[in-house]
Amino acid sequence: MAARLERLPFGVGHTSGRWKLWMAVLAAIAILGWYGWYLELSRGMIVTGLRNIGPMGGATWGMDVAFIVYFVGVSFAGITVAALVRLADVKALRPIARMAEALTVVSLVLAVFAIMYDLGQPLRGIVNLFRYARPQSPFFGTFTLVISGYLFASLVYLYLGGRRDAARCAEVPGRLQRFYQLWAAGYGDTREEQERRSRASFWLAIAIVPLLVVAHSTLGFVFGLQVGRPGWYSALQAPSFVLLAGVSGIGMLIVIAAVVRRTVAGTDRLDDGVFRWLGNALMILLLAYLYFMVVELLTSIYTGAEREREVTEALLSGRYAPIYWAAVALLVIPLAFLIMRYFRRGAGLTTLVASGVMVNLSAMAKRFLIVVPSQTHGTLLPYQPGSYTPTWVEWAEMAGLIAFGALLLAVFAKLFPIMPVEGSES
Amino acid sequence: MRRRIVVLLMVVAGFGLQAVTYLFLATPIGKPTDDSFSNPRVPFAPALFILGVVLVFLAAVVYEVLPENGRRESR
Amino acid sequence: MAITRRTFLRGVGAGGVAAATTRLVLGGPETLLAQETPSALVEDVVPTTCWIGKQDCGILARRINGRVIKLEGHPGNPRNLGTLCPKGVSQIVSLYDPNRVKTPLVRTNEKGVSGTWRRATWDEALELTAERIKEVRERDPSLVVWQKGRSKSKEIYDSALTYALGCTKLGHGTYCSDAGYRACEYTIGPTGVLHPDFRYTQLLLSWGWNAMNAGGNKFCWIVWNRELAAAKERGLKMVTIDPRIRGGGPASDEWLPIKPGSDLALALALANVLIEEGYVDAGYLKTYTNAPYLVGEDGLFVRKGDEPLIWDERTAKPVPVGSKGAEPALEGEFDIEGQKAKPAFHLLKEHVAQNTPEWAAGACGVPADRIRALAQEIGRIAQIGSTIVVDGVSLPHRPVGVMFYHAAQQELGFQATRAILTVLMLIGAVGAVGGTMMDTKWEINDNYAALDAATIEDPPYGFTLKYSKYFPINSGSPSMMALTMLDPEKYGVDTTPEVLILHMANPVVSFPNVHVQRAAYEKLKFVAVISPWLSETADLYADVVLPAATLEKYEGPISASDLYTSAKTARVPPMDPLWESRGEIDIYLDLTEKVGVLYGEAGFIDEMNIYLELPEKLKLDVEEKPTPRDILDRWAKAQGIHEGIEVFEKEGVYVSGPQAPSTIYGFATDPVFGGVVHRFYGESLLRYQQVMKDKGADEIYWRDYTPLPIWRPPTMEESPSEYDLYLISYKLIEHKQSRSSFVPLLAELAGAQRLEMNPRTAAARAIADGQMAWVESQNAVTGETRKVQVPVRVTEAIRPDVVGMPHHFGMWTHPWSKNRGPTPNELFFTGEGYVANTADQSFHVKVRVYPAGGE
Amino acid sequence: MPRYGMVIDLDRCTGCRACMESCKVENNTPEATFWMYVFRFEEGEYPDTRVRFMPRPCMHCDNAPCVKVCPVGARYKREDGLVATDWERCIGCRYCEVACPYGVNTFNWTHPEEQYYLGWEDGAPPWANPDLNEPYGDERRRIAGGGRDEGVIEKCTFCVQRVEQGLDPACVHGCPLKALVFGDLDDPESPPSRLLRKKEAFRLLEEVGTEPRVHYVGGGPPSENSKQIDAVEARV
Repeated sequence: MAARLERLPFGVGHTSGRWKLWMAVLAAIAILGWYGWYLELSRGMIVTGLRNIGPMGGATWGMDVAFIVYFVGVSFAGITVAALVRLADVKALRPIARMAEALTVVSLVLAVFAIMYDLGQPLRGIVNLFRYARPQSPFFGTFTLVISGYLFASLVYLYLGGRRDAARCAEVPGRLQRFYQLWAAGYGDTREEQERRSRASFWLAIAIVPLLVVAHSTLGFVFGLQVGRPGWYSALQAPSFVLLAGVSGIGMLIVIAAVVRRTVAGTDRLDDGVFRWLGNALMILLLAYLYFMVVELLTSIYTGAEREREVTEALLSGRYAPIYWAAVALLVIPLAFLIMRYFRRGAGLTTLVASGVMVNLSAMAKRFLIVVPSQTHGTLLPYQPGSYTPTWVEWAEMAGLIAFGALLLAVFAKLFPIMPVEGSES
Repeated sequence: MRRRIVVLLMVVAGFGLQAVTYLFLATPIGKPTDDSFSNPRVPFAPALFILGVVLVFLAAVVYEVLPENGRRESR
Repeated sequence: MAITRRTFLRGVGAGGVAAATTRLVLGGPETLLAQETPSALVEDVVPTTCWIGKQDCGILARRINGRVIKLEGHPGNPRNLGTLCPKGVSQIVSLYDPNRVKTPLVRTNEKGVSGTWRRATWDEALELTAERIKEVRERDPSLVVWQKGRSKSKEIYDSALTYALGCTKLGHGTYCSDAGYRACEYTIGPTGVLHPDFRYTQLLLSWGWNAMNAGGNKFCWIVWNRELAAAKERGLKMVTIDPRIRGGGPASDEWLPIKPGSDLALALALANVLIEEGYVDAGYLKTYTNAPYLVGEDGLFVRKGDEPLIWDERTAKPVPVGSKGAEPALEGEFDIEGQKAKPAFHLLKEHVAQNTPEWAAGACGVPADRIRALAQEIGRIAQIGSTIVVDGVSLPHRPVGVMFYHAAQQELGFQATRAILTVLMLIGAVGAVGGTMMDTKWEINDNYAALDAATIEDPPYGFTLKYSKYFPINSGSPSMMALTMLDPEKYGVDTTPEVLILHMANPVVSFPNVHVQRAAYEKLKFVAVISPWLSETADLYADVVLPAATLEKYEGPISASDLYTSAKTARVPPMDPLWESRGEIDIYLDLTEKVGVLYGEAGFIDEMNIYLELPEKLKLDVEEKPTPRDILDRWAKAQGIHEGIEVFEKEGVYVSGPQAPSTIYGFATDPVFGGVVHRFYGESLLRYQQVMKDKGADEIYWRDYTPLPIWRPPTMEESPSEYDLYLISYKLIEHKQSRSSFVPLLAELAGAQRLEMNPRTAAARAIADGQMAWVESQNAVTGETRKVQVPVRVTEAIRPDVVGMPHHFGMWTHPWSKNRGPTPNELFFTGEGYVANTADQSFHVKVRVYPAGGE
Repeated sequence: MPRYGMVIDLDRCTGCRACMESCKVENNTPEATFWMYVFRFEEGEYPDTRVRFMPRPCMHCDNAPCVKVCPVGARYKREDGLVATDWERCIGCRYCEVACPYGVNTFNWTHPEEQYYLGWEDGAPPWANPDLNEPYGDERRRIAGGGRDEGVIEKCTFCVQRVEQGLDPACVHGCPLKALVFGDLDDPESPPSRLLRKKEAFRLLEEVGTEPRVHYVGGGPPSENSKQIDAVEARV
């Protein structure tokens, strides 16, 4: 048992003016987003750029859905890392386990918001999903497993994993003491408690890995099972969803870890080992995902069912080409960086963080490109090609969510040690 | 010892509930024109399914947090 | 049906709508409100008739508490058999349209700009109108003009009313198919243009017939397409002769993409081949036409006394027409008392000898072999000499039909129609079973004689130029009226119209050339517009607007015949007229009363007695103002319908049974063809030409007054070569003239103006699909140009040297018709070179098209 | 229990779109909402151009993707074959719309009262059809269109309010060319059955296995060179 803590670690508890300013900005953006939603609720979704497929020549799913998928994807990181720590016993990842779990919880919360944004009747949605949700619908999985199961599981992870540090923080007098005591729930750090801890988290890991795969796959099925939508109907849909989820999740984790290292942790607590590990993981996932992309592209070009081709053309040379090639670039450039890092080990953080940012931008774009073109250019009957341009409302809503997420993480970091407290690892 | 039983029960109940709700209460079996295709057999069956998922993970919490009955003796 | 609280509230609610909308205007209670009872809903179905189209389809109106909620076709009406076209169904929206004119309006600003109005009582508005009419009538009744777009009761409006007022009547026929009407009346006798005998036709020449978008001869689209579909199932072959194939749709088996305005040339080439290959029904020609009449070198018939002579081959002597046992010669040159003479047929044969398919190929832009093949097919399928028994009567069987209607809207319209008739006469298909018809009955129109005996006068002329040296045969053209108003001296006209009553028309948008129409309207001293809508004409030039009801009124008589069944109907109101609107008959009764021409001998009532052919015991009392219902009731009884109008109020239609062959087939009438001789050779046309020359008319006026149809390139061809495209206009199935462009449901379907263009043509001008382009037309006679901007829509369904614009746009007074692009009538010209020799409007002009912003 | 279906004779269709309009009036659908849509095609190059037409109602598939994906059972298949939409259960996720290969679903992007073409004071158009507000079927669910609301999906109901009264759907009833027939496919004497015996039939997008209840005779399915013309450009 390490020595008593005199003060809360990692700047928990006290907040600088700069921090407050940041929070103010984030809050403002978040509020703008919610104003957007208010408009949607009062005037109807006509305030979005969405319109009907077919005669009306629009896309009925747009940014909202793209970001639901993106947020759920990002949530991948937490559980994986946590699971790896246990199952593969990757020591290097321990320091970032908690921030990973926090990231998961937050991104899932954002996903829930995005779903609400996308429903024409959000209130009915809340009631009717609990009341009537049907297993036949891929949404069943999305909403039960992903949102509830996944979210709850990560909360459990975060909670249990934090008990020990909570107990330690509870030793420090202050406003938050009561909160830490509650969290610790009488954790005494006795041997059997430690054993129980490790046993529990092992079994949790066992239980969660399948959930992880199922969750991201079901999300893929939402699209992959739609025979009527060229560009969606593909067996690769589910696995590539899992992979892109990994890419965006790990990428985002890299960014957050770097921020933490820069602000509170410092290089000794977050050494290059962590980042090397994350970098390599990202590299492997990227390679795998790019492979999937190429395979899918070849299939759709080669077999070339008329409408499949039309969608592919819209992507490669048509109206979506700019976004598509930007997305590709934002995957290839990071890959180059990562490979370079891999060989000249221990290069600076900058390229790595840049890569993290880029792959996330790419992920957003890719999600958009999965969702939209198959609606505007993938009609099996010869309707005119449609078009979809998001309105400021949609941009505001999504920006608002991202800001809100950042806000939540920042606040969490001020309430609870974002990393294990010294002497806590053993 | 008692905890293990409780936890085990919770896990079993959780998975059980998931299975039952998924395969029966909110079931797709039958003719597509049956009501069951548009209505769960039991109202709020989906909520029960989620409850099942929750139970399973809650088990872990119980396992760790529930005070050891033999604790006083061990002092 | 169970009545839930929800439905009940809905019911009252909708009543509230109309109530509120009208309270704004009236402050008084209102029909709908009166019909809404707070008790349970009462549902019923009442008959009425369509108001938008030209054939007044039967309608069953479903009502809830007296409020019409749906219009469905009347199953018993032979014309539409329980169905309605998109316009018919959608008009329910315009019935309730809050943009309707709700009270009489009196103009409060100057004319020529968008109107500002004050509400007036019916009494004031009618008084005002009557005053102006009276004042002008005292000087010269003909300076009062009653102008119609569509008349829903010829007997009451076109005849009784105009005769009672002694005013000038102007129709819309000039912009429809009057050139064709006159040609058929003059040549064959019945009034109409050309339609096939669908029940028996095997080969149909869909000649300029926009089959699946617009009406044809006599009927709206709906009857003809039903017959067409049935005929196709019987194996009919349809050849579309049209610069566009769109109208033919899937029914078209073959497409001859002909150059606009070259139909006459094609017809002559067909005649050429038919004669070449001996497809000639000599029997018919000798017996029923003037083809055997001997024509002297002066082009006139050789006569003994006033009897034209024929050459009797039996006695080898010239004998008077109709001599017993004579065998008329169709060919040969004979010497009659020193002058050479040839039978009219011989002249035609010589005349068309040079009009070979190869020759026509150039004029029509259609391959020669296709023309020859078509002619041969016509000859073959005509089965000249064959007969068929219909209802026990054995009649000639010539299953080759032609639908030629709006195609008469061209500079050569009159002669083109004559040329096509010539083709049909050659194979003896006129009035034969499966052949060609002109009307729903085979009746000889007065014009058959009148058009042959026109006397061309000396100036001063009336402003319609009837019997003038310019347009002797002429059915009253608003375009010529406009031109004479703008330049009376030029035409030797001394008086021009001063007061105009506009009935269901919108000339300043829907008649070419809109600029001329507007300039003329500017000159009118007083204009009263009768319309449910604030039409563009009203907006710019009306002094008074009188709100007419749409279909919620009594109107008629209306025929419900579909050509094979004889039936009658009348429009009966499914509910009271909305707001303060009233039926036209009501309006005219009050107006004539105020003018002082309602009562007494030759008054409106008296004239109705005459033109409704009311027998003594049913005559209206000429001293007592009748109600429209009473008028129609008497008419119905006069038609042998004992219950009178009630039949139509209950049943909606009165079917008297199938039409006997003797009513529809010229060969079956007694006497055959109504006892007239078909004018294979139009001698009187030559006479007119000579008189016109003598009176010093220019060639442009007399050049088409020829006994045989002669091809000449239309005047538009003289436009400079940079105007390298032909502009045509056409109707869309979603719209009826300018009468539905503002019906929201229809405006939604066919929203905006577009220029149809072949992709190659567009590419050659670097114009992309959907891009804005300038269309600039040029008047080959005056050199004027007009241009408008339109988005281009490329289509493979049009000749590369032709561009097309639908008719229905260019309006601005209704929220649903504004900003939907220009009307083609901005681009078409009128007057010399752009009207037929009968003063009927041509809808052809040469244009150039170039990308907008590119200049 | 009848097995309702529709047969469309493309040889008789003139593309007049009267069916679209009778549908709109019967069902009071808002602007830019077409339960029935009529395609107009152009095929081939001048001068070998063909023009064809093809009405497209909801196919009321036996294996309907929209029914499968609906997360809350608002879209369901009735025993008589009608694919119905429960206006009061729909949560507006629009999954049915993306799942449908035929593009028959339309969403209420804003308050329908504002979309009835001209301003009507209480929102309902004066031609509002009371039958649409009735509940139908054993479950007495509101599936006829009266429950329309902002944020819910809608599509062709085969005019359930008419069919349950033994009438033909509005589009069939109103077709000037009688190109559409409706009835019980199990009854060999019903108009659709007879037409199916008379002419060779096909269904749209057989390959996606949706088992449509709408059959076509005459002409053929749209091909790769069928270019849509006169597309209705209505958009709210």
